[in-house]
Amino acid sequence: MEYDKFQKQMEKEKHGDGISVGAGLTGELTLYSFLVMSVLLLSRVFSDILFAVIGISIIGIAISFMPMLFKFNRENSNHINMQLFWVSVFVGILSVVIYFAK
Amino acid sequence: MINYGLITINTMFLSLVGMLVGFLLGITINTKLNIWFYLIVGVFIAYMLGSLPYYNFPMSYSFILSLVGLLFGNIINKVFKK
Amino acid sequence: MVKIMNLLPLIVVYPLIMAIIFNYIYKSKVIRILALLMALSLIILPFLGSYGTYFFGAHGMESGLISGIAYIFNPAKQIIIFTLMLIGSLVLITGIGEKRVNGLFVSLLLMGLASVSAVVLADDLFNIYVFYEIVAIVQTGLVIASGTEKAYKSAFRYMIMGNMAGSLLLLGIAFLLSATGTLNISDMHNYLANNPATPTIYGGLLMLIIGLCYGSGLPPFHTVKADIYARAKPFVASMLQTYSKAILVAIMLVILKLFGGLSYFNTAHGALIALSIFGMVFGVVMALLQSDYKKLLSYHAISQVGYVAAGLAIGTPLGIVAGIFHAINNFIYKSALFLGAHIVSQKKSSNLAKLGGLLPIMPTVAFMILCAKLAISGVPPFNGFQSKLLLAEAAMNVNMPELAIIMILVSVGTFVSMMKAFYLIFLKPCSEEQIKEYKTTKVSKYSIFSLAVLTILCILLGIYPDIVINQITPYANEIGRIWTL
Amino acid sequence: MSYINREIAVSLSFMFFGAAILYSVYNINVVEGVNAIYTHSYIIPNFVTAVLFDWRGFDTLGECLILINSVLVTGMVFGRGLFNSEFLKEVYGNQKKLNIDEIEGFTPIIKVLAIPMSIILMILGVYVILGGHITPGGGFQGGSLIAASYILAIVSFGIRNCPINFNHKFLETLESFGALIFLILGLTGIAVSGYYLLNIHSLFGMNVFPSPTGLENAGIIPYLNTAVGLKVLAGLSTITTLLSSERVIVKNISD
Repeated sequence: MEYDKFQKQMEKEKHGDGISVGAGLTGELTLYSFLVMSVLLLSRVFSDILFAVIGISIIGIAISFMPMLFKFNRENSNHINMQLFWVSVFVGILSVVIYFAK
Repeated sequence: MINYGLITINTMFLSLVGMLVGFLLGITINTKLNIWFYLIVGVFIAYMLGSLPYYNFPMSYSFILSLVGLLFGNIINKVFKK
Repeated sequence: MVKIMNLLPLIVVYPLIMAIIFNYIYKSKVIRILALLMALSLIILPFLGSYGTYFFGAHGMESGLISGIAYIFNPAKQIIIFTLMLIGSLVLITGIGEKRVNGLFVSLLLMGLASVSAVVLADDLFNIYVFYEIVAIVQTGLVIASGTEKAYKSAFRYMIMGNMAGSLLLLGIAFLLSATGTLNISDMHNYLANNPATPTIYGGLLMLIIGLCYGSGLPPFHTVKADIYARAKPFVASMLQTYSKAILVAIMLVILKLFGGLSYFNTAHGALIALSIFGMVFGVVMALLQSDYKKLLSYHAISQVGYVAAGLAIGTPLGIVAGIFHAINNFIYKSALFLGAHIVSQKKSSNLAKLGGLLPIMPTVAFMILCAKLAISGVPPFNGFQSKLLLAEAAMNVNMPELAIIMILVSVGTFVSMMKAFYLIFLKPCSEEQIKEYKTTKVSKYSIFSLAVLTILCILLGIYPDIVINQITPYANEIGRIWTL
Repeated sequence: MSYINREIAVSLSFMFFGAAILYSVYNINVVEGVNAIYTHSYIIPNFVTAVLFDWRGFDTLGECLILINSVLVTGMVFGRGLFNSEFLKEVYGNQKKLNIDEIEGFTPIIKVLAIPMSIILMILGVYVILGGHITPGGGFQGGSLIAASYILAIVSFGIRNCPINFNHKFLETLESFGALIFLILGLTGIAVSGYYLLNIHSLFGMNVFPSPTGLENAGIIPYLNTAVGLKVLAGLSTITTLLSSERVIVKNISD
């Protein structure tokens, strides 16, 4: 991920001034370190080597996709179909977690 | 069976409340209502409904009195309009 | 001994009666004066009740079960409701300064306050549901009150989601009722603790969590919630976010009280912690991307919901203290920020690109907004620092350093976006005409007064956090359970 | 392209969610619990009303307030009490009279039948409200019946020539009045004994609601029923008026 590319992307969304780009980069890094931390936490909770390996590979894949921020932004948009999609995925995952996970 | 005390404050209070509510609704009705028609139909329906349990009337007095209240309210409405 | 009458229900009933009266007189000329009086009288309400359990209609214990509706009142709930009422009255005072203030707005606001207090107080699931629905409708109404097209759209979206989540919550309560035979939360907990789990109980738990997410704006409902905060008038948004957070605290405590310590709660417990982390991170990342001040603040509201939820979801006594304390701090500084946004948007607009150079025009307001911004980022000596410290401590105590690290990272993100907003509003150089334009527009004194009160509270709680913490601790000890990972 | 994946994800998650709910519903095993208390202590003949207005009267109050709130918010959607009505002005202001208000209504046959039917329906509604504590029925049902009679009249005559003239002020008064009766009857409970919404049977040696033998425990329940009935009728009728007429919006945005 390069700063210039990132700035161009931000320019497209109409906040290309220096401080906004800085904020965007902070967001990107927050997202990434959140991913790392949650993988760490999960692998520690389930105390599983395999899980840790999978987690590390997920982190690797995430690096290659690196400006995740814009995709993330799109998924969190206010379109009702996006919202309904995530709500329905959420209820599915939650029911699996509560009913079937041990 | 003694019919003693069939019409007392205890038995008629519910119907009186109904009359009040009917009156409240009646003053909002603008058209002229044919009083005899409604009374006859009302008595018939009240007879078919029967009285409420615990109220040993031959017919539903609360229905009739609500209707009377409504018709009265309608008359009052007409009088005040003119 | 003189028996003092327990006036606890007045906390709920008095605002409701006044709400109906305000709706009836909605365009009268005295509405401003009445609203001011109402705002002053709201603050007395939390001190009317006496502690303990209160039974509605005198239906207390019968054959071992509580037969009617019960309220539980204790110092922790008292201080939550006091803060709620304080914010409510400050928002009312701010609203008086609006040009087109009317009885309907006051009425909806009071209904919301009463219902949120009822949700906080109630020890009865169905009662919680009823008032939860009222809050959902009230929030829709308060958003529509701003009258723009976007407000209509976002309120409509919120309502669609509300239909789904509300009916699922009702279904969940029905499940729990059928499985335990009671609606009272204490009785239900006794039953759940002494009987084996059935799938019906799992269903109830699932639905309660969905209802919680909708009511408080945790993911996946965060976009809808942030949207309604952003589309409402900013001072109304400060009320809306207060409602959401109070509901979060209330329902989270209900879930902990019902299921805390049960073996099958573990996975749901993990899910709750995960949801709160998602809330924190998603909120702050979205906030960093915004170019509209109101939208930025609303995503921060979501992020702070995540903090509160994390504290409560940890579920140890310390975590619950930290969560409730953070919620109270959050009521205060977030409302201050939204009121600041109200003042800023009165000056020009809330679009960050169009603003700039406001510092010389209103230095006092800028200072107060800066205080609130530092408080939300967790800088000492403001109140946000105290509660974030407690939160991190609670996360470390359950052996979850990762959670603490995420909290700190999110704090950093908060600080960055807050400073970005501060720079773009107050420090960025601007043209001469704009400064002239600033000087002609007037800001209402009422909103500056409310902002000042909240800023003073921020500093006060930052220096003496014990005022609040001592009140909460007994209740937290009662509900919390000690565990480590 | 990615829609396919999303559809699969949604269908999977709904499958899990649906399976979870069905699993729960299938395993419902009702515990009697507090229900036994409700059915074994006699207050009034209609146990449902006893639960609604006596044991859990406060919940019913909340439900009424949900209705009131919905009516307030519906009013707000149509321009009442907005901070800024420019959007509504844009939508409704320029439009040259697409007037729904002037639609004449249905054929004469329906018009002839509609008035007697709505009058009878109205009285039936009053009867259902009054019998709420004895027979199946009550405030909600009766109020909806009366509102239905109003809707019948509006549908057959159009809002301008409607014979039942529930004007806005009347409905508003009725609704506020109904809710206030409920709230204040609850307060009398506090005044008498310290408990909100206590079912007071007798005050100063007089029965609160005079009723025949066997119903002495009715107390304030019939009053609460009437209050709820008035409120429901007013609320539903207000919503109908708002939805069937442009006049309200035009009036609201004009000032």
